[in-house]
Amino acid sequence: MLVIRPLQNDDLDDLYAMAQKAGKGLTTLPADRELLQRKIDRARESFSQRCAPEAALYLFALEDLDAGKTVGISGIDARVGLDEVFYNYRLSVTVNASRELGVHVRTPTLNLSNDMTDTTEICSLLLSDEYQGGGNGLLLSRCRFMFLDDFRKWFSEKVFAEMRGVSDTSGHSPLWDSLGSKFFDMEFSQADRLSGLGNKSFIAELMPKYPIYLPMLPDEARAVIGRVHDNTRPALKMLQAEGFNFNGMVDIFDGGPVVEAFVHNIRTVREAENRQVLVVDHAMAPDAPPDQRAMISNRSFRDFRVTTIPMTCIGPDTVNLPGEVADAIRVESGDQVRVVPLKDGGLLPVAPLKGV
Amino acid sequence: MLVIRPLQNDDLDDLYAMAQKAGKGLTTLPADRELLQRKIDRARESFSQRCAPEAALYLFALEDLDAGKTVGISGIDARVGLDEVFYNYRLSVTVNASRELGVHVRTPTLNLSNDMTDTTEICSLLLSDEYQGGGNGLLLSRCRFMFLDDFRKWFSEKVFAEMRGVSDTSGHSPLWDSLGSKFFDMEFSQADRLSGLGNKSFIAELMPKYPIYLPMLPDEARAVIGRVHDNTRPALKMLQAEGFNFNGMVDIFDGGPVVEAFVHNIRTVREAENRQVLVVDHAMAPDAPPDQRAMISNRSFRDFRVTTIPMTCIGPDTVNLPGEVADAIRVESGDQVRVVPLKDGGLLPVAPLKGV
Amino acid sequence: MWRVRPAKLDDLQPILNIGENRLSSTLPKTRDALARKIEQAWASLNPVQTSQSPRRFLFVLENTDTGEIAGTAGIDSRAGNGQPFYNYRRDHLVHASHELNISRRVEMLFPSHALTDLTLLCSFTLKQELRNTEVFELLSRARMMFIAGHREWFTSRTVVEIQGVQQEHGGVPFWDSLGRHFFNMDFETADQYSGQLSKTFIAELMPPNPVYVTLLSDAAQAALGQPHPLTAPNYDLLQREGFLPGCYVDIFDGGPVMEARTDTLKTLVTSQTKALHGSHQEEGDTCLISAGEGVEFRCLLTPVAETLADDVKVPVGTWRGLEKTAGDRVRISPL
Amino acid sequence: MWRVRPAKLDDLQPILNIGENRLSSTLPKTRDALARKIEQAWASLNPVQTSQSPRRFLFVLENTDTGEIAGTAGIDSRAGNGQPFYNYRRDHLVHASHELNISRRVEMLFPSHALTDLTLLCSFTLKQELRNTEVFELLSRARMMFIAGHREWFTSRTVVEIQGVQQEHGGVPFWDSLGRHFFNMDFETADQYSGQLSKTFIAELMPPNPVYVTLLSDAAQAALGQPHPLTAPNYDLLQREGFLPGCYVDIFDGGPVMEARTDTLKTLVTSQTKALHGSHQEEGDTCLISAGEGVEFRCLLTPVAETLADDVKVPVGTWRGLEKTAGDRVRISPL
Repeated sequence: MLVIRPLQNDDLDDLYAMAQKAGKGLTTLPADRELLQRKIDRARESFSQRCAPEAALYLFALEDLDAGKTVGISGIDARVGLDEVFYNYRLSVTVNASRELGVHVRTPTLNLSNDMTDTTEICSLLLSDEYQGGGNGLLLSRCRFMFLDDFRKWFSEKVFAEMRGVSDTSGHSPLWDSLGSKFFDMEFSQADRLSGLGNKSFIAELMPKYPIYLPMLPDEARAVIGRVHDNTRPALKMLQAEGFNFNGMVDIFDGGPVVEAFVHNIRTVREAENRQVLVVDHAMAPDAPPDQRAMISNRSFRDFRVTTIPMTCIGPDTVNLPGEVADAIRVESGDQVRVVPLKDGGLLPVAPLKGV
Repeated sequence: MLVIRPLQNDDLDDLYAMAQKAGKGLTTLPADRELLQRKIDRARESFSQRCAPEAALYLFALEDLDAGKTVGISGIDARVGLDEVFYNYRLSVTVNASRELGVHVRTPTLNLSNDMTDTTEICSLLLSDEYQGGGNGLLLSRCRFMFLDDFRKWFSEKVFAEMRGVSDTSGHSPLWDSLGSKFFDMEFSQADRLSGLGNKSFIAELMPKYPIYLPMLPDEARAVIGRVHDNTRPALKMLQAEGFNFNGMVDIFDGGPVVEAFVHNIRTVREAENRQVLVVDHAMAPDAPPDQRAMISNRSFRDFRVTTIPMTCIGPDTVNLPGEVADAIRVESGDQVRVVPLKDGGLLPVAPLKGV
Repeated sequence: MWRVRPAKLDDLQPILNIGENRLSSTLPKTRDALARKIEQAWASLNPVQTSQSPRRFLFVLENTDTGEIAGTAGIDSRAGNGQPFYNYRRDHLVHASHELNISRRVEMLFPSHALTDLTLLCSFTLKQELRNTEVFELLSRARMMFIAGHREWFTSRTVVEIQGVQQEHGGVPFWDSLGRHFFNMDFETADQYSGQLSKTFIAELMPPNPVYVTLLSDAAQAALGQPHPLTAPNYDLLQREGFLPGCYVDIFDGGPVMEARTDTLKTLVTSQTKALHGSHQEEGDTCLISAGEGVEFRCLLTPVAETLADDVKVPVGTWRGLEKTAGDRVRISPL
Repeated sequence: MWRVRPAKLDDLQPILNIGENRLSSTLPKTRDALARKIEQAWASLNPVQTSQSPRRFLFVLENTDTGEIAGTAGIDSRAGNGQPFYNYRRDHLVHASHELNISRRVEMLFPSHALTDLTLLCSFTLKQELRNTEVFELLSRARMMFIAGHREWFTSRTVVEIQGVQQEHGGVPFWDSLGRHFFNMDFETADQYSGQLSKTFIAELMPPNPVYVTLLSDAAQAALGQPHPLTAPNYDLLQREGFLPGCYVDIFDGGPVMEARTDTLKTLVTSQTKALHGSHQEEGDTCLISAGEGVEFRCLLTPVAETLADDVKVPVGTWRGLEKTAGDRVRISPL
């Protein structure tokens, strides 16, 4: 059984192994034990509310209970840009027109922006290769929306995700090569690494502050602005299905898009419903496909746990859980849990009619 | 019976009377016969598709069939900023931080923006005082979303509305007095009037192009940025209920907010459903309250007509219309119409179950 | 004999005939616009000005023997002529990161109107075959002689725009990398508009924000502040006159703007007024000589036989060219 | 006798004692920072410089009879000392609408580093009771005498920042209307940081975009480019020396930056080197006299009895102050 739970101290080795395999490109989880340990410490302080709510970084582990191994991680950064300065480019349009000459020119423009400051970011998603598929990625990503939903007051109304932009196999980013590197003698991979180590704002200080007019950039750079890396396309599709939209912001290094959604509009949030736990002694239907499964969360802040169950377990008011599932998410009969279809398009059985 | 239909030539007198009563503040419908006639002409060209789709201005009249009088108007500007330059200020944040000094300052900033260019605007709403209430305002405003829905390809994915900002009874705008007037020796009411006459972009050329740091404006000006005029609050609430959100843009003159929504997310669009007309010879239930009424459109582009009917007329596949209602929206038995609850929170009777 | 005098409406056709290959973009190319310009220039010569608009002067190079018109040269007393005069100012910003211990100079182009209202030399055209003769210097420097004689009409600094780099196939690297994107037209078109229309369209179409030089194409960066090779004689002459390229460049082609303090221009420093006297020699050092105020201004090259404290002796042919006679005040300056 | 000589580490405490009321913010206020500055200044006097950093000089005004230290004056050979030197440049934009036939000049403040690396006069402090005496001129102009004697260390232009307007209750109108919002600290704090820390924090906290003057408070607009009334004697002296306020102002208090071409500074133009000779008179015109290179630089006021082509006769007391003897080369300049 796979369970989401807060990151723990003994996840370090598994995380490090995952980060090593992931290699370049995942800047938020570099293969650096010290840095990973610092992240774990910060996550533990966040779940135990020993740090200011706006400084919190909630990191969730996906644990394979049978293998006793952490196989994935995902996170929520409560508020970005409060410690260091958070930069994006906003993809804007500049219009210049002369009625006299009958000329009307729309120039796409990048404007440096700090507008995501103080906003909640979902981040740090990584799933071991051997666990890809079967809805595990959905669980790892979407469990965060259940957390956001239940503890809204610690987060902003809108949440966003930065999607990895285009770079080639050797780690070259067309946008960096034509823009960033002109202001900073550094390879993209190095800048990206420094950025992952928390030096992004220092690099940003060296980047151009005035608007960049896109026609002045080469075609290959313009082409990648707001586009995601091929590897990130599934993640983007998943967020779009949840109701996230491109908000016009792009990464200042690789041009990757920022997508955002109001928490109350996120599909997982809109469709989740409460049920009472009924621990039963018969086993669950084995291996229902992802579109017939639901996420179930224990609604606990300090020990937030989520797993998936077949939708057939869910009744109008209750949810039937075998003992081992109840144990895994630390609930007992009578506890309130929250359930939501794992995939969009699913609908909870016997949904209570609204209105009329 | 009140019916929405395209604006016609003989609406001029009624429009002029309405515009005169409305007085200052409604800059899109000035009391100027020549200008109003030009608007009517443009609307007629738009509905008859004699102009380029992006130049279209669709204006709808609310006609009281019994009184034979036009008592309201609302409109859709297919694409703004293609003829002249369309300006807003974007309310942004500039962050400056010095780690060395432990200083982290967030400065709200107005950035001049043309980002609404090429976007569809809903505009020009005006309803005679004596027809306020009873859901007439809802009909006048929301009929536009039915039009947008059925003819999406002529419009942008997102639509927006500019909400009137704060000004006092004598027509003074605190933002204009502290910002615009410093760059342009003109009273707000005069600037606003010029703006309504189509000179907004000329005035904008004289406005500051570099970011305006809000702390440099007086308190009374800062206080109104993104706030609506008291008279406009009901209109804002109605759009919010439809799913419109403040998008960070404000009017460059009075600081009024811009709200926007994706067409596919607008409540009216999401909830509308098709039915077949069945003309019946019994009358409708008289005067159902607004929350038990539905809008019904004839789905015609050139002669788009909408009225409201009690929800009791609506069945799972058909809608029963008395002959006079069918005549009013120009449909016959067997024609397809589109229906949607007039108020949010209503639900069509016997809604077909989705999924499962 | 070649002489420079104010342009008259009669010169309209001859000026249009000078040729297509001229370098000046500040001279109108249509008959009507040129006629207006000549009329305005003539009105500007009136000491008591009736209109409030800045004075704009236009001179022609005339062969007094044949009547041929072989060139033009102009002065705008106030660059921009009451409207903004646009340039880019080359400057730099420093991008520094304390933590990374890095500091970089970033070259920028800032839109500027700082040269607005300064005296501007402009509208210089000269037939190809005269370019390598002394007549070239006569035509160009006659303007400085005019300024010396009418100093109160001009400002303390004088500027002149030098045409920038253009490729053989007609491409203008600076324009192609920058202006073209915003004006949506080729260089020739923009350049013509600039000469003919009010400069409002520049304000309307030019982006208000500064431009990062490093984002220009390599060719545009190389062209920045460089004069067109064909302007070399002009550039050298202006440099000898005391003009130096500063931090301003043309917004269209990136060509340099040369600047000088008006009172330190070589012609103003070295020229002197003398009383005109006759000489029977046709020999002596060739000098510039000018005389006459306003519409009577004439400037020629003349051999100077002898010059005393307050007198200068020149051939009587020069008198005729100047339309002056013995004892009249003239201004002379060595070549 | 009052004389100006390079500051030494021994002067540390006396400098700190000069008082609280001094106007200079460019002199460190802490013992450690001041000690470092004095050490660096001393090292700068070495003709063969070991470090790559720009030379920074600090001089003290010493009473040779009592040993009292009554003032300081400094020169930074390169403003910014290797980092950007920040100012606002006053300029304007033209906002024009063709259709409405309106054109307006809009006053702007552009962030600028254009004065970076120019020679900067700084760190001027003087005890209150000496402010209205000739000693004031001695202390200030001794720097120009030093520059004249070590011209190769300095740039072609020299600038000096004049303190801006401050209200009696301590408010600084320009700061309160602009900088305070971005730096989130009062003027005193920012001013001290500016004197003590690297200027990185300015780059980090100052908004990169230009500022519209019309949006400043009325008091700030009135203060823009205005010197603090208390600086009037200094301002007048610098003006006599040839400094003029230009288009640059201080980013904190809006005070003017005065600029001059180094070679046209009055002291550099009027000073001459002569051979030192004795005089028994204590009378004559009072002049500045300086001698000595690097650490041996001394500058005093002296009555000059007589000056011949290459000689100058001054009282023997002056010799001792200069630590020079008959026949040594000295530089004199009239007050």
